[in-house]
Amino acid sequence: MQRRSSCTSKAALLLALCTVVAWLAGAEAEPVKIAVLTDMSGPYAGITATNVEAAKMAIDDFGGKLLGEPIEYIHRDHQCKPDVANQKSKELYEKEKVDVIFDVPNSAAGLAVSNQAKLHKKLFFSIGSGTTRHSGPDCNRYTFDWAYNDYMLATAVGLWAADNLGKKWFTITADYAWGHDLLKHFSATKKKKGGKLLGNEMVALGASDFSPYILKAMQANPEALVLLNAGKDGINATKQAAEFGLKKKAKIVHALLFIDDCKAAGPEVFADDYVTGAWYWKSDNPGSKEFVEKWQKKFNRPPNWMNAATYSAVTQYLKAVERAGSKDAPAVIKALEGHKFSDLLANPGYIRPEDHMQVGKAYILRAKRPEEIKEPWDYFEIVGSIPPEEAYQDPKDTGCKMDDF
Amino acid sequence: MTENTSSRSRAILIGALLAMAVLFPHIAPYQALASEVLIFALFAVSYDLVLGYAGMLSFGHAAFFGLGAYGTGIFLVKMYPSVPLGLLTGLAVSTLAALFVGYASIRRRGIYFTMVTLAFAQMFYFIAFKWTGLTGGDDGLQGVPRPQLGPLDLGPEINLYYFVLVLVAVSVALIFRVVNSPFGKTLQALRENHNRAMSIGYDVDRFRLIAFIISGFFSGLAGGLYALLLHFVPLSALHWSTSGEVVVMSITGGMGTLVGPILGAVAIILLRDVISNYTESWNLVMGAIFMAAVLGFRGGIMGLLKWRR
Amino acid sequence: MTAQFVLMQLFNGLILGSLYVLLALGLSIIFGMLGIINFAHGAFFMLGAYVAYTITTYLVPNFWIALALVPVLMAVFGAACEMLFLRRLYTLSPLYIMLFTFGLMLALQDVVRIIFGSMGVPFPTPDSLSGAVNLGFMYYPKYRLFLIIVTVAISVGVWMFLSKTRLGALIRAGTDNPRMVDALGINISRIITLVVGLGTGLAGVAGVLAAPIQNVRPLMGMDFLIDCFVVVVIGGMGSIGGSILGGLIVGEVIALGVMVWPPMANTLIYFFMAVFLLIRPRGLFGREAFHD
Amino acid sequence: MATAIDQKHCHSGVTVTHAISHDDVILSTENLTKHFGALTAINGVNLRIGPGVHSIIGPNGAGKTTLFNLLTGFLAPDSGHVSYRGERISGLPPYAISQRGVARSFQITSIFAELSVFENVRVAVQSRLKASYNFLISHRSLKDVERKTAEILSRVGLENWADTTAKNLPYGLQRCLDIGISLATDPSLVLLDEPTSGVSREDTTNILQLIAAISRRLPVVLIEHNIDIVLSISDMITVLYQGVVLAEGPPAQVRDDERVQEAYLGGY
Repeated sequence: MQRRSSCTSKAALLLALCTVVAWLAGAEAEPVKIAVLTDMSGPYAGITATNVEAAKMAIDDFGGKLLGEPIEYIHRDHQCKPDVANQKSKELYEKEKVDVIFDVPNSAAGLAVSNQAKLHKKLFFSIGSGTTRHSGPDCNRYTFDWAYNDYMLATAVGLWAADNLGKKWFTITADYAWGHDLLKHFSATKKKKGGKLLGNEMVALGASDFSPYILKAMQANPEALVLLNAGKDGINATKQAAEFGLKKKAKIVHALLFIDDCKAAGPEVFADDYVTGAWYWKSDNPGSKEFVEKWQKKFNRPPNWMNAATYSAVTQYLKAVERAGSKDAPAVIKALEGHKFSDLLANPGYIRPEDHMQVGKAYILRAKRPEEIKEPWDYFEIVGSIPPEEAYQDPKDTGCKMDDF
Repeated sequence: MTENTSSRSRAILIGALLAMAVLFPHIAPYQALASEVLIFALFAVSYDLVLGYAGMLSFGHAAFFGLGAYGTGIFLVKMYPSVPLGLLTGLAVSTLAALFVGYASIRRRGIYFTMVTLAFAQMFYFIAFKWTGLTGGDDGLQGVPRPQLGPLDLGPEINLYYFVLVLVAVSVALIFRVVNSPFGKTLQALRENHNRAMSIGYDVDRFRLIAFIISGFFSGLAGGLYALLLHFVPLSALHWSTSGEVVVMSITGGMGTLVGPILGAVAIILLRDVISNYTESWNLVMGAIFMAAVLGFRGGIMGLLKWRR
Repeated sequence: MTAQFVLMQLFNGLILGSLYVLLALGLSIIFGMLGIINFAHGAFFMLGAYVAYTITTYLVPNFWIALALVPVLMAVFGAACEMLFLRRLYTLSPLYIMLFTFGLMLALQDVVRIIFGSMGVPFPTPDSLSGAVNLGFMYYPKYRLFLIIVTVAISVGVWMFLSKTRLGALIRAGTDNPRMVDALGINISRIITLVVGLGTGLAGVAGVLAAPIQNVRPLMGMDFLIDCFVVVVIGGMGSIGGSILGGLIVGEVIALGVMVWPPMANTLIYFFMAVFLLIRPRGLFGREAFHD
Repeated sequence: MATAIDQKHCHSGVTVTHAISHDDVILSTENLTKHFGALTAINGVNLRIGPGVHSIIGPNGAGKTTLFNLLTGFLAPDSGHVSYRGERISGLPPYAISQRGVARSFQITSIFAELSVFENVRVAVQSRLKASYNFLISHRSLKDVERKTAEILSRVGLENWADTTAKNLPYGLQRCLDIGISLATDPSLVLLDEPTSGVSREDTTNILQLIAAISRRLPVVLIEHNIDIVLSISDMITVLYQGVVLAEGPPAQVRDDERVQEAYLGGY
């Protein structure tokens, strides 16, 4: 009896010990958990909701396992509201214990999540939000800015337009931080290229009637009308520019335009317009074709460049964890900083250590006329590209002071 | 008569509510959400003072919520990192705004009152939108700190929650007191019959104005706490949709009951958060819930509870 | 700033005003009848555009057929909403009916998003109306001129209907005092159904007319809704003439504001409304509000 | 019923004097005039109200309610003025006039529908206190107010209905409550606008008794349609016709006035 009980107690002790060891070991090999936080039901949902699929595809293609454990994945809808984004990022970092958050379109939302990343000492890859503050005054060690920013959008197409469309420009700018940012960089490009800005019109967000601005632009008689707006504002402005016959006299240059916009408004609206893109689904970067094929098979349409950027960011993150041999934030950050790579998005791509901007070539796209479109969704033609050194601001000038961990 | 039993059952109710509030962050989907629920509960209760008790449909309360948030946030970011002083600044700004908007709109009645409040709120929105140097414009006021409060580290969400809980509980208790004061009783009378109240000697507009200011004060507190919770102030705090949200919370919960709007805020914020994790069509679900709520249980959640009894 | 530009801008104000007039007319008569702000009105506007899109894309590729069908279909839809739902709510505070229309708005917008996507759908200008005509002082898009003409025609039509026909007289009486019509032994609930149908039909027409010059998307009504509140308030709640005049005033205030300080243009109308209401508490032609 | 009225008439009849002496005038108007667009609702009315029951009669549209609204500040006169105890009160807002002691009831029952009967009266009693602005104490702490409320309720015969929601009261009792609310403000003059309209016979009796009781303490101005009631209860009658005073005097005199009979027959 006595012996037996001591036996059982020894066995219990052993069991307990085993459990503790197993738990400790388990803690050691906790799986990598990644999250996509994006707009799935708000105004950008049409572009960004599918980023969720891009991230899943990237994990699958990576093999689904990392550091000997299956990669975990979760996503949340921030509804394009910065306050919701902020709250959801806390849920993801604290409750869900994710190691990294991807995407977060909308500048205010992106900046708020970047701050949360810093507070929680976890990673954040900004994809959808274009503000240069991510790699500028608001940069921090935990935030990486992927695929594009406003500087690149405005500069690349500006440089190209100056050489190919003419130097007399008229701009119509969305009157909020994003538009002002674009205008600033666009004006700088204009100066560099000796272009001439005939006029600029600030348009209140949500204005549905662009005709007065179109009329002013027409009076100025520019060679290119530059629309520093996006989404429905871009569609409204372009529709109305065509209506007033402006398109017969000048080319239209957009700051941001997706194949999804072309599908929504109809290709005739944007025919012969120009825009910068970080990627196009007809590009021949390594892995691009395979990605597009897979996507086509699954969704019966090609991916937009946000999807490709998400795929690329997730893949590069997973590879960095693999290189670092740990999901520990500082280790992964060091593995990312200064890393050069080639993938579907960027060939070559480079993650600048100074400001955490991921840079690559910027493509200049021309929207095809309806009769040129031979394949569904093939709305653009790549007409040129701008090298990263020209498309992105010199890290010395961005105003980023990278902090320690 | 029933005085004793009702006060006992009230004590039990309050105790149960407080116990739930203490446990709440541990059962809520995540801790920060629990704080958000409390903050909007306070906002909804202070709004109910105006809508439910004084019978004024304000569509401009986002102004006081938002200005409370900006006042607090700007003080903390640009002047001095002290939570009490920050909140006081927010309160001062929102109360002044309520005085100003109230004074200009209080003589209008019905839908015209609603529209004047909306107009003023839109102007504040516009000013915040344009004055980027002070407010950060549509990027929001980023990087609001949560400085140490005496021995209390407000950094961890759970600590902030209890800090918010204390302030919200005290505020709600105060609003309960207001509602059951001679002043509050007068408000209800003039809500019921404006002319009669005037004919028995009440300066109706003055009562409405005071109620409006008290409501603006507590809305501003909710806003200030929101700035602390988020670590930033979103411009959307001033947007008319925020006003719409608080109206919806009040009506869904049951106007003129105080407890109702609290339940409304809890239900709407939790539901939206949870539903949006499962479906992109959460707007459809929320819309259907509102319609069903009106068709099915009239008088809001409180009406439903009463009817069950 | 040339005189030509000012003139053109006045014209643009007229276009914008026309859309406001059509939307505000519907919003205003529903308000007059039920004493509620119909939050679903913007969604009805959006729905009108999408129904037109569906007709022209999947049934008959003809803008004119769509323009004729949409108001009828939307009126039936509005009347159905009234008979199925709103009718049960008249004993409640108008606030609950407002909450209902708010829910209806969210639901309708989301259903359209689920079916057609959030990016919107293309809607070209009908061929016969594309291009511009010379007005002497400027070239102006044909479609916009057409829009003004249609608005004038509809406004006059609604006006005639309400002031010259027996049914219209009943509606006006009902808007003034629902109890009185009931006392006259006329079935007020049928009149209410009619008014909600008429208002919804008007929102639908506005939707079709706006489609060629707007991005047709699920949230397109939201931008207009709040502006229309302003129109209706400036015109005076429940007043037909007020809606027409208010719509044109707001359209012109925005258009002229654009010339002075564009970023302010959309906020200017709120400032205008606040000042206006301080001077004229009930708007241009307003009566005592229903639940005053 | 007739006997009841007769009795009341006897009671109050004692105090009647034909011409009110200057000292007794509580409220007077001078050349009071009010236009609504082209319509002149009140035209140069000179009134002198003294103790007892002073009835204002006249056919529909004679301007009786407009007159009340002018007296209580709900309307401002276009010309002329109203004096109350030697002070000019026209132009003052209604609440200020109420605070000076003029109470009124409304033609259409005007109570606080969703509040309890007790609360209806309580809030009126409370209106005399600065404490009405106090939002930090409990309304229950105003004990004097509660005591006085109970007293008023028993005066108007509603002591057993205190906890009932006002809108659920039988109609006749709602009219009593309406009068009770007016009395609760501690007035020195009461204006009653058709207190018996739409009320059953039985309730009419109660209300008339109530009015008689009130008139023993306070001057009462009464708008009334029913000529029989008016003649039986009034000490003084003013006949309004198309905004003008047609006749004025004690009941007997007015009853016999030919113009009055003509106007009344024409008016109906």
